[in-house]
Amino acid sequence: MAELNTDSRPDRARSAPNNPGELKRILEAVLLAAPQPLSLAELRKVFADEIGLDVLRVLLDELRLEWAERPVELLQLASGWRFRTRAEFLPYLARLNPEKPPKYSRAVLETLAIIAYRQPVTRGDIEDIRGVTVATQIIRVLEERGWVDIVGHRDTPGRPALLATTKKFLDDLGLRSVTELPPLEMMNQTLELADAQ
Amino acid sequence: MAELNTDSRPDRARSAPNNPGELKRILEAVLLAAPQPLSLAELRKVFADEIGLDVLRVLLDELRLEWAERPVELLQLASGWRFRTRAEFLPYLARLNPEKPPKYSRAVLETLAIIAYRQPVTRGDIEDIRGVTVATQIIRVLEERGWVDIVGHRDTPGRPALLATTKKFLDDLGLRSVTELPPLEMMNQTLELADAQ
Amino acid sequence: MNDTATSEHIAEPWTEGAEPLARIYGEPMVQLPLDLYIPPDAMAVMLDAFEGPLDLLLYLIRKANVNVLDIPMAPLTVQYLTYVEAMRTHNLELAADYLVMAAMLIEIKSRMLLPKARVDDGGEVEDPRAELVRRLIEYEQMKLAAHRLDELPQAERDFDWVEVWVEKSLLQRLPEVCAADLKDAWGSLLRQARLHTHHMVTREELSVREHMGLILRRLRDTDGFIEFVAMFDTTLGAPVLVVHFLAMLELAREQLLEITQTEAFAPIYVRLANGRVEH
Repeated sequence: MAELNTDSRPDRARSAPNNPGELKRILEAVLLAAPQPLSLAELRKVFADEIGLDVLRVLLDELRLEWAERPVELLQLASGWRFRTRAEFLPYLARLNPEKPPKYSRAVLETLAIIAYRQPVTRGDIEDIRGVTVATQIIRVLEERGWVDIVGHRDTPGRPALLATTKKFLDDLGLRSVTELPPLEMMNQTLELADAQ
Repeated sequence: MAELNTDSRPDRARSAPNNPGELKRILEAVLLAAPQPLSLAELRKVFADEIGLDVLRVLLDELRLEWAERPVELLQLASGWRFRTRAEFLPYLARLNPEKPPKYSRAVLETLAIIAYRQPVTRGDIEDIRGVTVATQIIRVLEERGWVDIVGHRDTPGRPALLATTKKFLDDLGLRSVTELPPLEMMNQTLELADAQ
Repeated sequence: MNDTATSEHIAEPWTEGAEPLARIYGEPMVQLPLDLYIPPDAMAVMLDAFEGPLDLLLYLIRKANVNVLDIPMAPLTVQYLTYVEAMRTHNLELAADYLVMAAMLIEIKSRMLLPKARVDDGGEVEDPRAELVRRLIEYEQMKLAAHRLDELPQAERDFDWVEVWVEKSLLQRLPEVCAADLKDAWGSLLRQARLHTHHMVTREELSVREHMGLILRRLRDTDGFIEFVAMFDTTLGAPVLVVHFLAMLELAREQLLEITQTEAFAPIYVRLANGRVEH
């Protein structure tokens, strides 16, 4: 066990190394150990704000490429950068963890899609689109996963809560923004009145 | 809803690949994502017990060597194998979660002040000024920090050690010389003024 | 599936007489498309599969392979009501949502039987089905979107996050001290002990004290005699030399140094008192 000498105190800031290789090693260590995605601002803090955003972006891109052929990949997500295992390794990981991942019902998925694509929406909006009552349980499942939260209230009678998707939702789906959601199917919305009776 | 990930489901058991490179990649993914050390038995489970313990040990040793120069290291612990962030990178990680820095007790600070302003001094001198016994622990804290050392012995009975501050003490406090410590006569006036009020 | 069963289900009040069920692209339609028919026995299973009336309607429309933009209202309504009726006879809990939709379908269908009303301003008449079509399209769009979302790699289901262990105890965080802290500590000492003037340390004394430390450290590291003149670095200038010399005298006075000279004008040597250092 390496004894740390006092020179490695973070407080008495060590300067960021000048060498890009060493900077990347530090980024790698920090990103591999982080329990959540790290934003560019947080990553700059790692270097006591001594490196520029442009340099940081270049280093992160290089790092991503360096890991491109490895079993874990570095991704840029909504709330920052994080390493994750490639999907092909999940079957092996799953053998260690027999707990089944959450598999959502169609009701949950449709509700999630409406919140994601039409946000912010009230429960009433969701019910209008789905044509059925939305069980409280469905919203709660999404809230408990941290994918959906209340972002405000609509200024109508009853002041219904407005729901929107969270950064965690985007992170967990490997997306940087809602604009990266799969595009909606374009459907012909014009009604042909000619044949209408 | 269509079964989207049938290929990556653990149930659809895949055999362990024959190629050692691929086996190592799987081990790497599993160990990087594991939230706790993995025993050899668990690691064999990853391959549906299709590889032998001897093969597994060889692969793990190779993996450890491959990671030897990287910012995280593969360790064999009592409870199994685990990746760990190297100690040298912890200061950078610590910047992300700044905890309140620990503080020295008043006893330590006063002792340090006496050594700094009155050096070289014996423990007896310090006790005279503070009016209390100086615990060995207090001196040791300062010595271990590399801020204080013994520069000689006073030629009196018991030949008590003479303590002085070090170059490291000056460096860590951002001083070029002890003469850059706040002058005391000014402070005495301030104190007198303060006391007079 | 047979004609008898089919005719049972289409023999409903709103298909009475020779009226065609509907006109499909101008063609009169008197029989329900077979594809629209699902045996009632399969009902319980089927209903579980539907997410609500819109989902059921979409299914019926897609199954019949008719254009969602030109829904044959009559057969669709018949079929839908058949389902709702079947739900009742099977004692299934009949969701209000399904009944609301049934009412809406009947209303649309009846409005379509009425002659087209001319709008005063000469604008187009809204198709009674417009709202239903809009809702069906929007719902179908979301249904597809839900499917697409579910296809995206999902944390825990398709991948795990990497979180390498960090042994925090390896990081020894040491307290920070700044010069002001020492001043404060000294200040509190003064307050407590009511130090007298002889304990006061001036700036000049302090630099003498620093040099005392330097001299002791140098002698300690040498572990023997050093020639007196070698103790002085003349490049540092007169003030430093003086302070250094004062420090030397102070150390001698405190008997920390041993200064020796064998005879007049011989070299002077300095060493730690006792000539030995205990590390």
